[in-house]
Amino acid sequence: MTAPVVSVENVSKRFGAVQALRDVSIAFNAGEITALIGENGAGKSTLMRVLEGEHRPDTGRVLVDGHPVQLTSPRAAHGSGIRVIHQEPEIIPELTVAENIFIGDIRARGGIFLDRADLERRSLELLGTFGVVDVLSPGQRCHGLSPALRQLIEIMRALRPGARLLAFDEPTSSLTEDEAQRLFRVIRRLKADGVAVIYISHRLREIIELADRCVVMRDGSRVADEPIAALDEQRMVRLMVGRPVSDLFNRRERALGPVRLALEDVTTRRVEGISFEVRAGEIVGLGGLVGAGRTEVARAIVGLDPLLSGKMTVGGQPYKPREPADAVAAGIGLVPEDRKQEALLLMQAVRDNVSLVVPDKVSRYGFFSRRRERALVARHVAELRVKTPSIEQAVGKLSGGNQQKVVFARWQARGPAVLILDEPTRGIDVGAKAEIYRLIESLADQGLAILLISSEMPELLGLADRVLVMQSGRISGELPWQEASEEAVLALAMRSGKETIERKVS
Amino acid sequence: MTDTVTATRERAPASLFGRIGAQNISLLIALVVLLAIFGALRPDVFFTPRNLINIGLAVTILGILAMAQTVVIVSGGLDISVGSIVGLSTMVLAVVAQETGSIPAGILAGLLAGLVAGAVNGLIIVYGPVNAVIATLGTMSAFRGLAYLMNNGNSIPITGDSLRALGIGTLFGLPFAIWLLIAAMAAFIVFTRETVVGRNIYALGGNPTVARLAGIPIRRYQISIYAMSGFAAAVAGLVLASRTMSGQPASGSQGLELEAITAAILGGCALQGGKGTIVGAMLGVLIIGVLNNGMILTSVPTFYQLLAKGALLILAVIVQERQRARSGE
Amino acid sequence: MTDTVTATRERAPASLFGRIGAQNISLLIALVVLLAIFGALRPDVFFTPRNLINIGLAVTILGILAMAQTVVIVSGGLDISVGSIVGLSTMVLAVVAQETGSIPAGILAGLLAGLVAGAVNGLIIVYGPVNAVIATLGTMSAFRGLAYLMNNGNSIPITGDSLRALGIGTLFGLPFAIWLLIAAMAAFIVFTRETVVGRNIYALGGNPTVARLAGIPIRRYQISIYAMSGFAAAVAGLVLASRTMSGQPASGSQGLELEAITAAILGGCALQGGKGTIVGAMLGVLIIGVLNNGMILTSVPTFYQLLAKGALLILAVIVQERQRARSGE
Amino acid sequence: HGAGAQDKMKFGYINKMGDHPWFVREVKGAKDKAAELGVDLLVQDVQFDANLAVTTFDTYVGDGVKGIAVVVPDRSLGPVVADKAKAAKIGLIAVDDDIAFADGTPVAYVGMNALNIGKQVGAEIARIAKAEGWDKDLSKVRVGSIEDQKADTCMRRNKGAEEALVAAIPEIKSRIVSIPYDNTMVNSIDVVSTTLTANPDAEKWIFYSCNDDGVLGGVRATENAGMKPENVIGIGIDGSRSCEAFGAGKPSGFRGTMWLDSAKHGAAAIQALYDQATGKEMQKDYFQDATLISGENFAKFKDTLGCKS
Ligand SMILES: Nc1ncnc2c1ncn2[C@@H]1O[C@H](COP(=O)(O)OP(=O)(O)OP(=O)(O)O)[C@@H](O)[C@H]1O
Ligand SMILES: Nc1ncnc2c1ncn2[C@@H]1O[C@H](COP(=O)(O)OP(=O)(O)OP(=O)(O)O)[C@@H](O)[C@H]1O
Ligand SMILES: [Mg+2]
Ligand SMILES: [Mg+2]
Repeated sequence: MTAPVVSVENVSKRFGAVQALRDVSIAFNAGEITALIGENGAGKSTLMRVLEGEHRPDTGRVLVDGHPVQLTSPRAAHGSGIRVIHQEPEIIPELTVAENIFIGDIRARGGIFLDRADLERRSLELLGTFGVVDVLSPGQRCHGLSPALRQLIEIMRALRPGARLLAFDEPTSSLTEDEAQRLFRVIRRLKADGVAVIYISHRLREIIELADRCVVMRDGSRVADEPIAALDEQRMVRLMVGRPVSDLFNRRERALGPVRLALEDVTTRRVEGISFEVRAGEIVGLGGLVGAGRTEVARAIVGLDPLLSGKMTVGGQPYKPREPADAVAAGIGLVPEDRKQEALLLMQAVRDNVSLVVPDKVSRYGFFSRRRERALVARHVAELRVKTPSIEQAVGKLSGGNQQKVVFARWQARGPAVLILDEPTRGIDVGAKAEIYRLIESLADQGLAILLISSEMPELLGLADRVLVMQSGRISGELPWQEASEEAVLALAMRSGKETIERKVS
Repeated sequence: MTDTVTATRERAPASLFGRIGAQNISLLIALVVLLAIFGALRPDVFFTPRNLINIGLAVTILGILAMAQTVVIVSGGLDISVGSIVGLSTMVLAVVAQETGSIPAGILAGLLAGLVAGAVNGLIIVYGPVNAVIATLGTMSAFRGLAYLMNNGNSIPITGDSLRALGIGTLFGLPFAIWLLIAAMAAFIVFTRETVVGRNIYALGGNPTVARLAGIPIRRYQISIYAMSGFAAAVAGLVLASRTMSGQPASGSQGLELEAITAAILGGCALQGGKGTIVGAMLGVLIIGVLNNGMILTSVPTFYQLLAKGALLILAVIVQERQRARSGE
Repeated sequence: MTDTVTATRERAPASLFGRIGAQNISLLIALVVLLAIFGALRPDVFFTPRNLINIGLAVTILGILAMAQTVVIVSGGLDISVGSIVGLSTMVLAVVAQETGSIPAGILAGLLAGLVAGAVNGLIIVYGPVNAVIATLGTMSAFRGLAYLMNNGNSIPITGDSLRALGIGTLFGLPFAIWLLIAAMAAFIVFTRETVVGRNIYALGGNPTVARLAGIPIRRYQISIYAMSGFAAAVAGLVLASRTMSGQPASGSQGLELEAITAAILGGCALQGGKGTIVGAMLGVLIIGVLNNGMILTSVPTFYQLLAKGALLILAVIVQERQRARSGE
Repeated sequence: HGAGAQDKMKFGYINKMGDHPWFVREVKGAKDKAAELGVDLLVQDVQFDANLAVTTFDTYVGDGVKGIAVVVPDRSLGPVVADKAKAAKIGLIAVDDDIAFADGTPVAYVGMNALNIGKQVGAEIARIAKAEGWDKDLSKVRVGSIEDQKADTCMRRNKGAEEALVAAIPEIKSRIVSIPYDNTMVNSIDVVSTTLTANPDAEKWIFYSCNDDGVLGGVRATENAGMKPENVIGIGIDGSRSCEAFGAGKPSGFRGTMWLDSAKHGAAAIQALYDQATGKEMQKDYFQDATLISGENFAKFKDTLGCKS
């Protein structure tokens, strides 16, 4: 048997108090899709960064074709044919889609001038593969693209000829089912071409569908490495979490209270004629395809986008937010979809991030009480089992899932009357997901009105008391939970096919 | 197997080192080195109380401006108009004192003028909306024009013993101006570290979107921050007027903005916002002050002073950067 | 009123409007308004070819610096030392021309001096590593000190007909300096829009992480960008020397850095990096140039000039911002 | 400027530092004279910017002026503007700073001789020092030469002061300390304060500088340090701070200033240009005298100087 394309041997990596990787050995073979799973903070992304030359392992080594290599920089890793698609997609706002995809590999005429024709041709090819030619054009600037499109660009950026190991770090966390399927086709083709693929995801169904082999990590160690045939979802979860996980959803009847949030014929630049109510104790789901305008509804509610017409009430009172500050004051909380850009101060401590919306609870006459602040933050951090060495850790250094928990901790500390959750479990592991679902349910039980925006069908169907489906900036239908099924939601979401990518412009 | 560490234990009593911060430690080192050099070159005078007081007096104006600038920079902005506001406020002080014959009335008017000028900056930046650099570059020019217009480009002498007393009076052996600086420093430190508003300013600079979504009224914050900066400039103007006994439309204020920004950045501010401390800025100010003083004492000619200043500025930052890299911050 | 526009159609063939950009359109409007005002106030002279040439000559130096500054800002940096480099390079030119008796040798030496000074900036920034603002603030001071030292603070007159010819000669009715500006503009536009390196600079400033991961040699880029900026400053210095027939250690170059940065920002550069265009910067330069020229012609008193400049700068940005908001960018 | 402006004779006035009181007054003198003669006057402040000076010159020539008065920001600009004026066949007069054509012939000049005015300062200081008996024991005396080393004119003034002072009291040469400052009063206070500390043995101080700002700043520093006025002798140049210095009517170390009425410079320059344009030959120079203003005679000049209160 030939040597694996890339393998790691006894790799360990420590960050301060955190042992992110301990003695990990894995081999990645040509033409094989190796899934990598594990709880948030298990060390998956860290391992990828070691492979990409971003981090140097404290001990252990990386081998390419059986020979030890020194991966000192991303360039060196690219030279060895290793490419990583990052968990948090990055784009260059002022450059075009084509330039963003091929940055670092833009061909030049005469060694100097960029060859726009070649760039356009190559990018159209890729855009076609992903079926997004009608959403993204090669010459379009990337400024203001949604997370999903950014992620697609990040993926396309890595798909260059010559790659021998391609690692996908949660590539589908903000993609729809449809886009994910297209990605899988690409991955299978890569596999057929003999590329070694690493696939990291918290969606276990995808893994069973796609992978040949599954490596499970826990607390920085490799705890299992088995062919996929030997595993089922339940066993995977057990291996990851190290304890049985309760059922993801407990459907039960809730007593609904008075209407907490009502929208009447709300129209903004991007959505039109939106009307619905959310009652105390109710979870209303908002489904639809990427770009349907769900996030825009949330933006209107918190006062980010001005209303062109229509009105809103909160707790029965007329509500006209000019600023998100008004929303917070009225008791509305938002967990935004893009936690890196919109939710977290990455450079600052967990403590600062949690206490941001509760100044009144941690201060007296405008002066902080550090003691009270620490106690409050520590309580919520512990309750949500945020994995962090201390509450003074910079949030940017936490794993993605734990970052999201910090955002939840923030709003839990505040205790709003209405909570809007935009893709609340993006990039969150099963164990934590179950915890967050419990949390959402218990918040609803305590009488919060919850608006849940989600592209994860099971989550939408499992949690929501009723599901509103959006399409092209309008609500195209409503389904009580008893009638909501994937097919029913999709039927409403895609009623007129391609129109979903068209914008209503007033 | 350490993982979910309980948050409180780890960090409880912030050590002295932790409090000061690695960055400030290296500034402190740079300062000590400078002190040692000049102390060795002029052992007879450098460490005399009188010379130390000279240093203190020389940095009062810059110190006040640098601290205010730090807050502005932390919030993600920049205020280039402070030097002009200093000049404008001294002119308002002089004119009002002259017209009313009352120094306190003049002082009040001068401070008010600074506050209003700062608020104008804030309003332009928020409601223009105009990039802070451009807005304050514009008002730098406009405020200077106004200051000149008040007396046709001439300075205005101020007679009044109360102002003079402010300029040369002492308390427990220290001049009033130095007390003012100390008081301002204490206020700024408490403000940035211990108050909700101060903390929110770090959030605002760190990521305005996040701050806004967390319910911080960022417009009101921005306007207030620039108003504060204008007010601080007027306080600096008061010190200037009491030292020169005149309203100075430009003298003493040109170039001050750049020095204040330099001190703030030297002290660890990042121009992107969200980062910087008052203590750091004051260390930056002191380094600049000691350097200036030492070079006068050792009679370094102007041109070498320029060379030395440039080199030292860069060196200080390199030391700082190395220190930070070592401490793994 | 609501029509459905598909995403692709909206953008596909870059229309003229799209090419120029909403931001530049509004700068153009501001420029036209200024031209109309001054044209109406001085109908006798304002639009004479001679006056237009004067405007062109007046903005040559600023224009060259603003374009180089745009590239630096796009890359995520800032170069505050350009004014000093202009002065330094004119002094080197003068000294070498004097010593060797050869103007070409002086010019070569001056250009080389600029290149080296810029590279020094780049090396300090990259290998310090020092924040670009501090580094160039430091070298601003140091280079100025050097320039003064070359002749004890005095300027050096240059005699030499070839330099004089450069300063006052014309080609097809336009002075050489204006041709130089046009050539520089063409080069910079092609560089930023059509070359791989130029696009990579946008990547570098727009998202350094991506740039690094994409294998762009960031350090080499940064050093080259600052060297380019120093070289551009030396070219500006050559224009200055040919116009004043002297090496000027400071006069004519002090404050240039701020004006260049102002023009770049007015033209749409964001200080965070990754954003800005050459055409925008040149429009900014022209606005400043027309404003200055018009105020000289209408003999606006100094103090009102300051007021007007400040107000206009702010107004121009407000118009621009409104335009951009309307175009929904 | 109406449409009728075209037929009126027009002159240009370029000065290097329009926001300084000196030049404000100089420009006022020029404007008043222009109004009196019924000619138009364009004025531009170039803020020490050599490039802007050349630009403004070109603009004025383009505008059709008959003559230009110029205070050059830098004297090496002289040949450039002089030859431009010659080429355009318009009148040119240098104000305050003298300049020459490329071939070395001087341009007509209004102003004072920097070295001479410095000498007047030095002589006046020597007179006071001798009258008060300072020259008997120089061991406690120090002379502060407050200088802007970047400014050529400033250095020449200080040189003149030093020459005259040393000529009168030769032994004083060893007592001179050079104190660099940045041409502002506040900076002068700071640098002189430090210099006082650096020379703890000195009990009496003499100051001269480029202008009133430097000297008054130095005197303020001595006051702040608690020195008595009788132990300080400062003589300024230009008189721009006389209102501040003498307005209070109290004894001060600022003993006097060599006042030059810059309004006269401005007026003389315009008159010369007008004469030439109307066919009279220009003189080589129009020297203006300095007047010593001191506490005694201040009242006489108060109104001319435009002192408030
Ligand atoms: N640069 C860093 N500095 C300090 N700690 C770090 C750093 N990068 C990662 N960590 C820590 O290392 C651990 C592993 O993080 P990693 O990002 O590899 O997790 P992950 O398995 O990818 O989790 P997720 O599924 O949430 O993305 C976490 O506890 C994280 O906080
Ligand atoms: N500021 C903007 N400028 C241009 N296009 C925008 C802007 N904001 C959003 N879009 C477009 O709108 C679409 C995203 O809309 P929105 O985020 O409301 O969708 P969604 O239904 O919330 O989808 P998701 O599943 O991503 O949350 C994207 O296709 C994006 O290109
Ligand atoms: Mg991860
Ligand atoms: Mg969305």
